Amino acid sequence: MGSEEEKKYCTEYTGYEMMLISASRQIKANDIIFNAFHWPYLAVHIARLLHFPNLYTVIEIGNIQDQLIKPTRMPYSISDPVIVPNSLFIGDSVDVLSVLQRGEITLAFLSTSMIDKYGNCNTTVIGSYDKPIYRLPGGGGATEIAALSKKVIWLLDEHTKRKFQDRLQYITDPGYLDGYDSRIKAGYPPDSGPEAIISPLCIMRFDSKTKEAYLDALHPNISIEEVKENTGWDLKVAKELKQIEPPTIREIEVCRKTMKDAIEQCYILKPEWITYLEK
Amino acid sequence: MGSEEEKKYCTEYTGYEMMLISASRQIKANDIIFNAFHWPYLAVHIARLLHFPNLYTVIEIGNIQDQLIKPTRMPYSISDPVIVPNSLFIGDSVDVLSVLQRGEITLAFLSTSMIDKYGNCNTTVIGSYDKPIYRLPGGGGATEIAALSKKVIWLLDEHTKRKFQDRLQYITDPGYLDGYDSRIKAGYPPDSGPEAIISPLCIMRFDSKTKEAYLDALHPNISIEEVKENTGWDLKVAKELKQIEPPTIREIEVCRKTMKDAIEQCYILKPEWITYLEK
Amino acid sequence: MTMKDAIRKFVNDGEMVFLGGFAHGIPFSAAHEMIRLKKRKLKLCKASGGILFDQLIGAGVTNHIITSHCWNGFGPQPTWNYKRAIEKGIPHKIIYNEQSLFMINMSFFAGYMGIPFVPIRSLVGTSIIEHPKEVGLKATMVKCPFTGENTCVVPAINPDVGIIHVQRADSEGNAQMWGFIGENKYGINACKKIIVSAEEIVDRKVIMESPERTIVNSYKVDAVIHEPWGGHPYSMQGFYYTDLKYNFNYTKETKTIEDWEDWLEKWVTGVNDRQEYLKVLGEKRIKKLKAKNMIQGAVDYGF
Amino acid sequence: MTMKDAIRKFVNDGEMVFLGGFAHGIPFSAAHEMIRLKKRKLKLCKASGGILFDQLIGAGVTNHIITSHCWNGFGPQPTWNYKRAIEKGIPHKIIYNEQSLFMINMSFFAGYMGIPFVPIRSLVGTSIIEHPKEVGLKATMVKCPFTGENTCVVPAINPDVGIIHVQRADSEGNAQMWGFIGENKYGINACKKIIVSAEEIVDRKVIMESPERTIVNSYKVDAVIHEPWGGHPYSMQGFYYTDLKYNFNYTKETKTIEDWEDWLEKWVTGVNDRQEYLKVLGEKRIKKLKAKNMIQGAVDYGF
Repeated sequence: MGSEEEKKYCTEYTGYEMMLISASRQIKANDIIFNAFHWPYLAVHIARLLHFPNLYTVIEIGNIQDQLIKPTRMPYSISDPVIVPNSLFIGDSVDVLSVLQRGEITLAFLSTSMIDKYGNCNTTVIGSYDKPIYRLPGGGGATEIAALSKKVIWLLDEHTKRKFQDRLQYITDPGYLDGYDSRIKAGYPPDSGPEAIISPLCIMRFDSKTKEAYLDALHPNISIEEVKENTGWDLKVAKELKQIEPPTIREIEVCRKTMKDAIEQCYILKPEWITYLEK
Repeated sequence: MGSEEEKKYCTEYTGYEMMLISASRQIKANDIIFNAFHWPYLAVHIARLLHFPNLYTVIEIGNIQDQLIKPTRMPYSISDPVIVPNSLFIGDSVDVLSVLQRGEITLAFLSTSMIDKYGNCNTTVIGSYDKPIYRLPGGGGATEIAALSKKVIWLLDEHTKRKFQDRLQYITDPGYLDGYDSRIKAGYPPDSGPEAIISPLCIMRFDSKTKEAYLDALHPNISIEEVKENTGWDLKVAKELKQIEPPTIREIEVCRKTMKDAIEQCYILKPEWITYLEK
Repeated sequence: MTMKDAIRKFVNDGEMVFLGGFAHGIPFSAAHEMIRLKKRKLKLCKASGGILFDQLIGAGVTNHIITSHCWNGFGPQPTWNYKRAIEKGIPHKIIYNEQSLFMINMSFFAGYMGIPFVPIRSLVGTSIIEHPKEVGLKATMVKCPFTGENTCVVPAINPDVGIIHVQRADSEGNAQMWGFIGENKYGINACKKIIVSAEEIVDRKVIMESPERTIVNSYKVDAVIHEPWGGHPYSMQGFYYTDLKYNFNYTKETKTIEDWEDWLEKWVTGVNDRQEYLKVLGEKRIKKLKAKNMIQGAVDYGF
Repeated sequence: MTMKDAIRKFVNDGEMVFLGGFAHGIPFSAAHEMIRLKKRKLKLCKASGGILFDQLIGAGVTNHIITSHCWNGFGPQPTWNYKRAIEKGIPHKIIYNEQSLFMINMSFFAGYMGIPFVPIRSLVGTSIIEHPKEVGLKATMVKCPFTGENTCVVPAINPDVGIIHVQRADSEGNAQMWGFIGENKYGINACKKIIVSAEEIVDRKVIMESPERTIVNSYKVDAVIHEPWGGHPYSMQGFYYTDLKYNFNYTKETKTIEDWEDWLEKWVTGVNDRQEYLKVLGEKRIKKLKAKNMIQGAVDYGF
């Protein structure tokens, strides 16, 4: 993002677009990424198109890949057969679990229905397990991705108290569990765990001691109050609160191209996320 | 072996040839055979040529096969690359272990340096492990094959007290361990274990209660005394001792062709085993 | 053998059934036959339940599912029969035995290996391990005898009967797949009875041309069925692409019970077999979904 | 990078070294370089030691071998350096840490999976489990938390460095094998440092034509070496057949210490690298061993 051209900022964009772009900026060239379905896939796709065409990614179905799909194309999901002849490795879920368990994933993106202040997530059930109010689809492989990746970044497309809860009744995906050293005591690698939560409003990170999520950086034109009001616990704020750079023209172009391609592949993006898509 | 032609017996043959032919006769059409290297391989090869061209065999390198190598050929070992394009399955040793552990092998042939009265074998060491008199090559996969096949038939090319011992100092491959129910108590499947020992002199089987090997059938022109004198324990004899049918002309033809092919593939067969090979 | 004969003969009410396929080679044809034959109280296991499980739940075939999620991956959108059954007991209550994706894969692996359990490094601290489950399907902790660390272990799963849909098999049942194998190799070999349906029945010579692609061998297989398009609406690498429209619309078309009943009549109970199903799908759609050739991956097996 | 550079840079005295290949794709070239570079006190692990280990023992490179057997499979015949070292301490005492074939495979598998141990159904009642061994390489018993049965478990092996010889790799280290894979995929991925030598260096496009054949990916690989005939005298499917005569004669040619020293001089210390080794082998023999073409196994990856 060095040139003048690229630095020209976009002024009209949605919080959802900002979330995806913010996520894509977290990636480093040498990351080995766990590439999960949906919003995570879009964020990684944007990073590939913008900066790192040769990013190494692993998906749960058993693929390892280090370049864009050719001809350039958005897979409809992590199981699109177009992925197979674009892979450096095809194995099975057990092979992929081995990559996770050996601690080789440096960064994973995941999305979820709800998260708590210690970065634990629930994609299983609202209400009791046996007599649920709402039954959610279930966690799939997110449990292991959350448990074993060195850094996990959670994407939540809606920043509300319903989504950001103090503590959860049911944990599908382990974060810092009860905070402090409870994750390490449970046996997870000391260098693993949630790294950030990115929403349309902000980026949260985790306190190095208590492991509680705090407000680390605000997306443009968002206030501390707005974030605090929509978060289900007494959110602490970083001493040196950062301001996120708005999307550049280039970033927004790539983001919207990605979203368009996603819609063509049956991704449902809410109307308020795609306000500017046809402009 | 129905026709008159085939029933014509051969009168001149070696004990080694009788051992291989006796072994080949133990196979049934529906057996799933574990096909180990060397003498076992030859016995199974003979059965394939004589009776069961479509016999199912598994080898430890990760092959499953149900027909003769084409063009007909004796592999130099279980790792001959000619095997690969003649296989119905190629995997790895872990895949093969799964076949064994699931209890799917109905019959395995193995050869060994020494055996005891409970069908335990030693291919590791003579003398103490740390200060050996002779160090043997080691067991390879025989440990698992002996542990997990439903029926195991041991081939010993030399019938002496040195080879047939009362009890062994070192057990590489588990038979009935200390006899009686000790194998089952150790956790092995009740329907698994040594079925027979075949030597140039005879076939031994195992007592259903004590699990001690007894003389079940004599090869032609062999006396009970000869077997007992060359066996390292007080060998019991079956109430109805069987006499093994001599090799038929057809059997001996196939056996000698197999031995010739083996020699060409670097198998060392002792001069006394191949006395009649050029006739 | 026809699919009807195979399901009738080898799938009994109350049995645990493995249905293979991870978004590729999913045995929809077999599942629809279970519905037509009114199979009941099947205990279903599969890494990712998806709309296959949703249909079997809606048709009343199962009362117990063992999987890591059940949704319509296109959208993504909810699957309504699944939600109706769990939230409201329609058509009846079902047990959802939640697994994580890799947990169920490792359980199949343990079943494949013939070992009673296998360690996994996840699950600790989650509600998945804490929630009461049927004995034999719940992870637990043991102490590693080598390192002393607390280690999570999952039990083996060995279903009564398994069904996979593959690209090709010979007439004896040696079955091959390529592309995404998912849990197929581990799951199917862990089963006591095995049904294989295939897009193509090939000569055994073809199997031996790339023996690494074999996932189950004939000596274990009870039934082989030639069933072209048996995996629609999901993909079959080298044969057809995913039917995006069909999958996407599924959630909309099954939202109410009435809609679901119409859907079921149209695609399942109103047809007799896969060939009639394909007539409903229509030639035009079939032609559109057909994969373009991309024949590659030969290597030198010379010696 | 040359083999000499790779062994010098990545193999340190005293480390645990995995050498891949099960009678096919055995890294003889790498082993000979270890001998020339006078590596010492290496702890070697490999499912089947064979004449490769015999040479490394005779040359004084190792003092500890972890394997399931060590012999000359042709004949079969004994391997004399192995016997001399264990029976007489020549050139020095070595520890032979005996494993069963499937036990060491499962230990590599556990290392591959990143789990501390894995159950195995054999070993109980044998002296292999009873004989004292280094902690971390000895099987032991645990109680299955699901079935209550006593279950044998083996520990993970994660060697410091691993070396495999494969048919092809791209320049970044994505390595592919076919035919007998042996323990290569599990063993090599369990290692901390990885050296790959290949018969051919190919474009990444070739790797992606059949991604199922990949056994290790470039992000884990430290060195890639183009080393034609690096697996002689064993086979490399699609490249060359086993050198039966060379293997068969090995036992005769290394029976006495003097004979062994001559053999070592002729084939290893008297040459500088694999190319010089091939000159000793001679063009005529090379021509004879070269595999005939048998290109097959393509399938349709279309979508």
